[in-house]
Order: sequence, then structure tokens, then C-alpha cells
Amino acid sequence: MQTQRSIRLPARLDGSQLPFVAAIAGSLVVAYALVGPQQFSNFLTIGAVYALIALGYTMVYGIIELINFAHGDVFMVGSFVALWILSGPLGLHGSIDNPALLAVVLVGLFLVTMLILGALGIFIERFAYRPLRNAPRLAPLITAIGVSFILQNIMQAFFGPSPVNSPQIFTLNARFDVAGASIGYLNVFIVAVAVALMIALQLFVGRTRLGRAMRSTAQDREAAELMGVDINLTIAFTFFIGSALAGAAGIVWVLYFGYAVFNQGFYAGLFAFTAAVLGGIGNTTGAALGGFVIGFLQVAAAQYGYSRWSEVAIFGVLVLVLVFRPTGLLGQQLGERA
Amino acid sequence: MSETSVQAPPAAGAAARNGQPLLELQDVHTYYGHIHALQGISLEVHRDEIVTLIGANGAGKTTTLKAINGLLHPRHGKVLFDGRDVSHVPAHELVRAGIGQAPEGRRIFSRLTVLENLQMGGYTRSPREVAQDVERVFALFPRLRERARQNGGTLSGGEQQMLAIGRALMCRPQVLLLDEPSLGLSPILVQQIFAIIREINAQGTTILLVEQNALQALNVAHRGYVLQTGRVVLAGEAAALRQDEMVRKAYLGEI
Amino acid sequence: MSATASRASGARERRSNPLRALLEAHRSLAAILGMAVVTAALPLLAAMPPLNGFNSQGVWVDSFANAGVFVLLALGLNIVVGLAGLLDLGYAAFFAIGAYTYAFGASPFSGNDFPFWIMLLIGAIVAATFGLLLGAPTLRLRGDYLAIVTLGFGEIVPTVFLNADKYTKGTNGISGVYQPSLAGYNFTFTDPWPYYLTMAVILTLAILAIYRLQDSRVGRAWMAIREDELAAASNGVNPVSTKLLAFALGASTAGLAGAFYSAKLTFVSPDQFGFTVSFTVLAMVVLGGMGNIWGVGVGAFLLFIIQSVLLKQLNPFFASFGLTGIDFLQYQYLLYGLALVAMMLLRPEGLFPSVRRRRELHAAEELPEEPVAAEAAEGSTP
Amino acid sequence: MQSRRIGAIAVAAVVVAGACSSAATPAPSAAPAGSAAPASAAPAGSAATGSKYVTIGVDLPLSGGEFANGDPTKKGIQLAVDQANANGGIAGYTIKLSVKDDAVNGVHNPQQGATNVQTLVADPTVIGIVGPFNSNVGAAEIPITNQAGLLQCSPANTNPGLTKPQYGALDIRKAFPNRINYIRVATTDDIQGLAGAQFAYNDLGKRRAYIVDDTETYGKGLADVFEAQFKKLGGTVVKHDGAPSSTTDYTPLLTAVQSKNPDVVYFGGVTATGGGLLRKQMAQVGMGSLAFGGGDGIVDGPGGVEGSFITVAGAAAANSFGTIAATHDIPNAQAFSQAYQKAYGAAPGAYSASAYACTQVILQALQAVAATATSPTALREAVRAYATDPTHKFNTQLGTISFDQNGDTSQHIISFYKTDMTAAGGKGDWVFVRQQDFGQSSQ
Repeated sequence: MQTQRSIRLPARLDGSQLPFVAAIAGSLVVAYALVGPQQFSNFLTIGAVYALIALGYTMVYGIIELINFAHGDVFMVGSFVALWILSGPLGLHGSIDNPALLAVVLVGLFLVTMLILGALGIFIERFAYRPLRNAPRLAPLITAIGVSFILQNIMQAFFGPSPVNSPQIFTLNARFDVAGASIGYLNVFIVAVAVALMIALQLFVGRTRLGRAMRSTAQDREAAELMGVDINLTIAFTFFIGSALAGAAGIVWVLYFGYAVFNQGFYAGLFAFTAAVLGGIGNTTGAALGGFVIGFLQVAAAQYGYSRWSEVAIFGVLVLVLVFRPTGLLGQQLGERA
Repeated sequence: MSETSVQAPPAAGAAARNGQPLLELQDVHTYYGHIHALQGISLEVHRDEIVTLIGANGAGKTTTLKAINGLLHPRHGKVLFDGRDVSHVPAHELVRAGIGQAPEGRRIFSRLTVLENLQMGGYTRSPREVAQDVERVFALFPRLRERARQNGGTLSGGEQQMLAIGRALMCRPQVLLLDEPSLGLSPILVQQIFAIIREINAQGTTILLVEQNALQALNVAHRGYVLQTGRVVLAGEAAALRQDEMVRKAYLGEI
Repeated sequence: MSATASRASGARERRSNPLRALLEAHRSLAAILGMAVVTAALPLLAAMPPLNGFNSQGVWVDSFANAGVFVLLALGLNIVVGLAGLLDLGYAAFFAIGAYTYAFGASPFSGNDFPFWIMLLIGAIVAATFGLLLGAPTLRLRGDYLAIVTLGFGEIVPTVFLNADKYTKGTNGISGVYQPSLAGYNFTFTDPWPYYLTMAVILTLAILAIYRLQDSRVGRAWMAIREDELAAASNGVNPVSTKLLAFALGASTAGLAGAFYSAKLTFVSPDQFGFTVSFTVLAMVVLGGMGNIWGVGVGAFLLFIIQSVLLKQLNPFFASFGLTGIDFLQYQYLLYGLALVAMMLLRPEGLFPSVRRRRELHAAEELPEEPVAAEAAEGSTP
Repeated sequence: MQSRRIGAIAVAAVVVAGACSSAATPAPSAAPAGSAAPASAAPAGSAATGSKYVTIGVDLPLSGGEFANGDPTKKGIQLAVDQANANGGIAGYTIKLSVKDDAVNGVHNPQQGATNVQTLVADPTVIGIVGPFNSNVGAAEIPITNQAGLLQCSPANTNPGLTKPQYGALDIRKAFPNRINYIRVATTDDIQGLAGAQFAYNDLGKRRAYIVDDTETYGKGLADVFEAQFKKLGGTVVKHDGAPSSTTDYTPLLTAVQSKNPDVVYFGGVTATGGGLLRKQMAQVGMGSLAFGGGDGIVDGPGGVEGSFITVAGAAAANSFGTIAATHDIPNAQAFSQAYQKAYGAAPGAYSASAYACTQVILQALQAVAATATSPTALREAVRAYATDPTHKFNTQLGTISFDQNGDTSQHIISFYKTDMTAAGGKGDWVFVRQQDFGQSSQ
């Protein structure tokens, strides 16, 4: 059987997790002290995007040990789908000032985009990865690169090679002042959506039948099969969720940055993948944490005038973390399995 | 040992077991790559029986189970379950059809809790049935109730075996495949496990037991098959097999 | 499976085919002959249809020399990925280090003018040193964690060359890098042959060296580690030093390739060594057939020619069928992506899988742990 | 993309003229589209048979994200050649194009560029190359074409290092340092950075500049010159950040600099490497009212043109200024734009006009020397010698230009533009402010 992998999460908060929660809270305080309230909001926002993408990486890795390099491009497609829905069928141009209408549009946007993207994820898995499930490990890695090229080129053919503007349905100057900083409601919304999706994912994976099936399949595919789990279905479903979350990240992206471009998935995906590894690949909580860490590093580099070196900082931190914690911040320890 | 010592053919005991076997293998051949693992296994398991497969390392016992549970599909021959040819049905569907298994090495989901492991066992069934059956398993293995919230990986070997059997029972199998349930357990635990196997059988579950501990296996089983290099070399009533000279020499450690 | 077991089966294979047996017995000779034949045949092919329809022979030879750089890179990465089983996603970093080392050693920017032939070696040594520096703290990481660390390294190195502009001319790159000379003959842009022949010699030597390594104690240790690190370690193989050696050798090959590359292009800049280079080389190794030296070489050669020559001819190609309305160049990466997916689906083990590896693969597909592990354990319990 | 965009001029000028918002616009000539500059230079009566031809090589990035740069540029060349052929060719020659893509995996690649020019050098019918687009591709190509003596005209390179000896150009044309073969129609970054600093300090009265560059050749070069010149004038540079083109989120950078109270933000780079996004996000963090400036990399056409600065930045593009390294009062601007529109159904790209001009230079050189050359080799050399002779003047889409002893354009006029969001029918456009000759400060 394969080495142990799992999608792990704390099932519920108990005493053993207090140090963890305290560490997170402490890090947030330090982060706040280092960059101030305005940048704090900035890093939470961009961190949320990375975290959402990283979740898909980590789930797919957890279940089939594939570094799905096309995942960043799935996120990119998500941005374009959201952009298209807003400007195409909905025909929007500017902000929506009626909060009720805004809420309806947002709910619809998230539902439709995430469904479409989930379906795309299933499609990709079915045709590019499933046939290679028993092939040498690197074969699906190469098809992932191929899929990445394909997705980029298709989007480029449809939307052109330049950034395409999307209607920004949030009024940009809807902001409130707190602690001497001016925080956009959009930022709050994005962080809230991301956190809500992450909690929903935790609950889903932790508490539901299908979630259990996913974790079992990740741990021991054959044993899960002997429990009556349809492995193909479960893996497809994992892709569905991961891709839907990437779709959510894509929506958040167009809402926040107001544009999409065919190659935006490359670096976003790279950073998100780094986030997943930083957190301990296969671990959903770790992926989310990693996303925020990377967001913080970018913001801190900008704050202190080292933006030229922000990539070096990110990968440098990654190397350091892995040297001292070879399975990432929250990764499972090796040798757990007897 | 010689093949001339084959005693009663499997059909001999069938008179007592009316009608069609619940599970039947007809001349099953399987391969691992170029290795011809099973070279024509035929056996049958009737309702309410405990049937055991015994044999040395590499005789093909576990492989036979894999041919039954769908992890391995026979290249020739058939597997019939309840009269239906299931040779090429995928493993997860066979669970639904009523074949449950406690796999060799237990294969507990170590980072799922005991309760979650049991819930996985009942994966094919409705939540309400699962809740009922969890109680049933807890009644059978009180230890598991105490450890319900613990991760599977933290259990001792005996507890893990109980969990593996309990988990297999969760799908309400018509036939339960047990692969080496006594492996690595202390003698006392072995006794307990076999007692439980009897009890499960008494409650109406057919059992196909793969054991390397041939004596214990033949003690609980009604009938048995002796496998050697992918073939059935001997078959018969458990009591008869216990008396067989070759079995005694080769598997029961008697001289 | 232990190393000795697969070697034994390799030996069996050898006996079964006399020609193969002869060639394998004199593998060095075969490599030299093979490279000589290839080196002679390629320019001849280039002068014949259909190749001469695309480009003149000289341009083809120039492209072949460029392709040689990638063949060399692929051979080096194959040591790391194919032989030792370590996934390296930042291989371009060592390529960059080799290229910059040569640019420092022989360009008007640095004021140095060391001979190309010495710089080739120095480029390899410097790259290997960085390989050791990166590898020492990280090689104990499990498979894919190592992959991401190397990926990070692959991003860091060009960024350092970009931002340390005092020492590297930053984003402008170092231009006017000196071309090689040999016995008074100066290499020029107008004559691709010296580069081509030099590359052929380098490749031949590299192939000989890698064959030697593969068949040596070290090669067996790599294979053992690739198959089962724990078992290898318990059999006296030191996993860290063995992996480090693979890493350093892979890096030095890339450094060599980098030095040649910058000497031929006469220009290095940070953006030539990005992520896509690492990925392209990895795709070459996997497509060619990991672990198989000739397969990897052919895979790299084909992919390079597809990328830099054939895909660029899409428009003239389709125009010859009267299709002129569409700009096919624009869709070359769609085609490239489809080709990558299709090739992997059709031949997951690569175009030319090594015999050894193919056997492992197909056995692994169906082989359960049962006969190997479980029933062995069975016997050991009372 | 370490280059710059020139030829938005065409687009800008047309719309300016159309909007009548600038008094400085000369009336465009009423010449019909088909007879734009090069074609009219072809003498009548030279109607040739198609049997005799020469080739113009094209080397541009034509795939991946850089298609956006390369394709409209290529079409500018194509337009010039088609017009020349429609008028009976040049001196009896039909003109063919040999188009090469120097992008690999979607990114411009020096090695591919080198391979491409090797191919073109090997083709005896090639009399000149238009390209490359990117400076680092140029650095790999010029040594080859220099050795071969093949004329190369870049529509987009502005890095001084490619031509000027004091920036190391002699290393690049090492084979024949005094035989110039590489020319370009765009003024180098050093002049434009200087002009930008003067405009910000003198015209706009700004004193505290925040500079961001995209870490690429064009952007960083421009930003560094701007910084030096702005300080020389007495201004303060509050911070100079580098944000690689992979940057998507500029809010942390902007937030960090807010407390330093800059009164102008200068961007070294092009729209595609972040110019538009930076401006857009300035509005997002409440810095939208600050002046924003850049080089010709952001002066790339009105709103509505795909991927242009004003399109990407949207309403936030207001209060921006930019420079273009060319004269504003271009002859026949409208004719070119209309001809392009007619041929390709789209407005010209940022570099279409300069690519067109490069082609014009090659064709006019061919016209001048065709009669004297007896062999393809001689023709190639004659074209090169003619085009690079500083005494020869070329009548191009960018005005009358010649090339100095390094191959740089003689034209050192910088035009200044500001955004006007009411222009172009409310989509916003760059409007001409003034122009200045920096000829003296160019060396």
C-alpha cells in the first residue's frame, strides 16, 4: 500500500488543540504589530485567496498523491467564469448598491461558478489523471502540465492575452474606519467567505459520510474499497470540491482585483502550492494556515521595502520550515503507521 | 504429502447443506503479472457455515479472498455469489451485495476514530441502520465502546482486530471474509477472537476464515480446504481434516 | 524488490539476446559507436527532404547543438529523478549557475577571459557545490517535500541573479560573453559545426560516465534507495551521501550545460532560467522514459525539436494545405499541451522505458503486498 | 517584456485629432489609405513580375501572453509590405515576409531568437529583419546579425545597452564594432526617463515621488533614470520598489508608502507588467487622486482597446501622464490608422506604427540600392550600408528620421500626454500636452 496520507483535521476543539489555537492567535498579534492594521487587512485578504487555492492542492495530493499543477489554472478559469457571468448574462457594469440585490447576485455567483468549476475538476480528473492511476508517479504530473497549457490556451483564445476587466460589484469606497485603518467591506467579505468555506469544508470532511470516505480513501485506498467505497467516485468528488474551492478563489479574485488574465493561475498556483506544502501537504488546516503565512510574507516584504525579494522570502521560509519540520507546519509525523 | 490422500470431495458434505452454495469458486485462475497465483481453485461455502482455508505461506489463501472480494479479478473461472457470477464486479459493489471483509493486517484507518471506523464499515447502509449496528458491535466488543472516540491507530493489536471484525460486520454481510484474525495476538486474545467468530456465526453470518493457525481454525470451522501453491489439495469436514495425517504433520505441528 | 534481484533478472535478459549481450558487454564501445553514428547521421538527414525544406543544413546543425544542451540537461536530471528517484522541480537553477559562472569567467563585464574548456569544468564544479549546499539540509525530506524545496530553489536563484545587479547586471543580463576557441581556432556564429561537434563529444563522455555510474556500486545504491530507502539503509547504504552524490552529479551536468549554453549564446539574463525550463527538462525525462539513458536523450532531443523548430513551422505547414486564415502559432501551446497529455496516456512509462523499470512497473500494478510482506510475516509468527 | 511601446502615437493622434481637443494637432493629410509613405516612395513604372523577390525577416514573440505584443507589431510590417507589393513591389522586387516566433512556452526566449536569426541569416534572399521586441532577445541576436552583416531594425527595443558604447554595446557588436547593422526607431530609455522627471518636477510641480518598477529591462532602466533625474532636479524619492510582473496585489506596497506622503507615483514598466493594475489599485486604497506617470509603456491607446492602460485601469486612469519617444505631429497618422483598420479590422497596436516605420526604412534602402547590387549578398550588404549611413534620411510613419553612428534614431523628441477620461467618447484617452527635443542630452 502507499505510504500514509490523509486529509486530517481536528475533529473538534478540545484541550489538545489549545496550544495550536494559542499559537495562531499569538502569530496574528505579532503580525498585527509588525505591519499595522491596514496591512493586516491586506494580508488576510490575499492570504484568503491563497488559502482557498491551497485547499484544492492539498486535498488532491492527500487522496492521490498528485501535485496537480493544473490547479492554479482551474482557479484562473474560475475567475473567467465569474467575470463572464457578471458581465455576460447579468450584464453588470458597475457596483450594486442595493445590499439585498448584491447578496442575491453573490450567492448565485458563488453557486453557479463553483458548480461549473467542480464539474471541470471532475472532467480533468476523468480524462487526464484517472487513466494514469496505476502509471508511474510522474506521468500524471506531466499530464497536469499539459492540462495547464491547454486551459491557458483555451482561455486565451476566448478572452485574449490581456487582462480583462470585470465589473466590480462592490462599491470600492464602502469602507469603515477602525484602529486608524480604513477597511473595505469587500475585504471583510472575502475573509469571511474564505473562513466560512474552510469551516464548511472541515465540517464536511470531518462529519459526513462522504467526508469519511474521502479520508479513508486517502489513508488506505484498498481498505476503503472493502468498506464499499467507490474509489473512482470519491476521487472524482475530491476533485469536485477542490476545484469548486478554486472557483471560489477565482470569484474572490475578480471581486477584489476586478480583472482576470489567462496566466494569473501560474504564480497564484505556485504560491498556493507552496502554502499547501508549508502547512503540511495533505492537511487542510495546514493549507489554510500556509496560505495566510504566504500572504503575510508578501505584505511584510512590501511594507519593509523588500518587494523585489518577496519570492525569495517565501521560498526561503519554506526551505527553513521544511528543514526544521520536514512535513510542514502541521504535517503528520512520519512513521505513525506501524 | 501426496495428493492421493484427498478424502471426501467438497460435495460430500453438501448433503447436509441443502441447495445452492452461497459462495462458490469454479476453477479460478489469477495472475500477478506473469506469476500464476491461483491455479484453478474451486470451493464452495454454504449458508451458515464456517469454512476455513489453511495452507502455508504463499499457498494463495489471501489471493483467494481477493478473488472473492473483487480486488483481484480471475483471468479464468468464475466466482458465484448467491448464484450470480460476480467475477468482474468491483470490490465496492460486492460489499453492497453482502460480502464483508476484515482484511489481512487489519487495515484500520488509523487516523479515523473507532466510531468513524465503524461508520466506514457501514458505508453502504443508511445512517439509522448504522447507528443500530454500532450498538450491536459495541455489545459484541465492549472494549470498542470505551475507545469509541480514540483514533484507530492508538488501539492495541487485539483491539484493532476487534475493530476490524466489528467494522466488517457493519455492512451486515451475508458472508464474512476473515483474513488471519489471530495474527500477532497473544494466546488469550486468540481464544477470545475465535469465541467471537463462533458467536457471530451463531447469530447467522456465514464465515470464510483464512488462517495460518490451522488447529484453531479447524476447531471452529465446519469444513476446510487445504491450499498449496495455488491449488486445493485437500478438502473436507473440519473434523476429518483434523484427523488427516498429512494435515497433522504439515499444519498442526504433530509428528 | 532488492537491487540484486533486479540485476539478476537483467542478467537473464542479457543472455536471451546475443546482440544485446554483445552491446551490453561492451557498453562503452556501443555508446561511442552510437554517438558517432548519430553525430554523423543527423547533419546528413538535415540535408535531405523533408528536413531541408524547413531549414538549411547549417541552421539545423545549429539547432542540433542547442538541442544537445537540453539532452545534456535531461541526462543530468535523469540521474536525479530516474536513477535516484528524487523529484527535482528546480533543475534550471543549476543550469543558471553554470551559465553565469561561465559569464563571470569569460566576458567583458567581469574582465576575465578564462579558457572555455576550463570554465566548462568550473561551471560543473560550482553547480555541483550549490547542489551539495542545497541538498545537505534538505535531502532527508520525503519525496514531494523535496520537490517543492527544489522548486523554491529554482525560483530563488534567478531572482538573486536579477536583484544582485551590481554583480550580475541584473535584468539587463551579461552580454558579449566570449566564444570558445580551440587550438587557435575561434568559434563563430556563422559556423555551427564546432559547437555541434563539441556538444557531441561532451554528450558521448556524459553517456559513458553515466553508464559507468549506473553499473557501479553507487548506481546500485541509487536504485536501492529509489526502490526502498529503509531497506537500502539497513543494507548498509548511506542514504544521505548517496542522494547527495546523485544531486551533485545532476547539478554538475546542468552546470556544464549552462556553461556551454552561455558560451554559444554569448548572453545570459535571469529570465532564461525560469520554472518552464525545469518543467520542460522534466517532461523530456519522463517522456523519453525515466531511467533509460538513450530514451531520455531521444526524448529530450525530440521535445526540443518539436518546441523550437516544428511548432514554429505550424503556419507554413498549414498554409501548404491552403489553410491560411488561422494563426496556428497562437495555438501551439494548446497543441503542445494536448500532445503531452496524449503521449502520457498512450505511453505512461515514456517512449523508451528502461527494461528494468518496465518490469517493476507492471509487476507493481498487480503485485499485492501479500506474497511479499504478509505471508512472509505469517511464517514468522508462532 | 523589457521594451517600450511607441506607436500608440498613431492611435492617440487619431483620436486626438478626431476629438479636436488639442490645438496642436496638425490637420492630417487627406491622402488615401493605400498611398501611405512607403508606397508613394516606389517609383511608378517599376511594375515587376513576381519572379524576382527579396525577403524581410520578422522576429517577434507571437505566442502565449506575448502574442498581444507581437501580433499587432507583425501586422504593421505586413501592412507596409502588402502596400508596397500592391504598388508593384520595390525596384522590381516583390517583397516576401519570413515570420519567426521567438517565444518558447509562451515567453520570449533569447535562444529561440538566436535560432531564428540564424535561419534568416542563412536565407540569402533576406535583406533585413524587423525585430526583436525584447531587449534581451536583441542582446542574443545582434552578435549574430552583426557578424553576418544583416540589417536589423527593432520597433520596440529601448535599452541603451544595445547601441551605446558607454553602456557596453561594443561587447554585443564585437565582430564588427564599427559596422552598424542594428538600428531602432525608438529613443532610448535614458532620454525618456529624463523627460518624465522633468515633466513631473517642472510641469506638474511634484516634489515627492514614489517609484515602482517591474524589475524588467525596460521598466527598471526607465525607473532608475527617472529616480536619478528627479533627485537631480531637487525632488525627493520617498521609496523605490520593484514589483515583478507576477505581482497582482499592489495594495501592500501602496499602503506602506501612504504614510510617506508621495505626491506622484512613477511606474517603470508597461501596462502588461502591472501599470494598469497598479493605477487601478491606487484608487482602491484611496490614492486615486495622486498623479501617476510612466513611459510610453503605459501610453498605449484609448480606453476600450484591449489591454491598454486606460482599459485596464478604468476610471482610475484619470490624472495620469506619460511620455512617448517620438514627435506628436506625425504625417499621415490617420491614413495609417485607417489602412490598418481596413486590413485587420482592429485599431493598430502600440507598436504597429513603429514596426511599419522599420519596414519603410528597409524598403526605402532597398529602393535606393537595388540597381547597384549584383548578387543577393551584395544586395544585403548594400541595404545595410545604406540604412545605417547617418547621412541618409528616411521618410517614415514616425516622421523623417535617420540613424546615428550607433544605430539610434536621430529623433530625440519626447511628446507628453495626459489622460482625459472624457475623451474618446467617454472611454478616456491620452491627450497631447507638448513636445520637446532632447537631442542635446541624448549622448
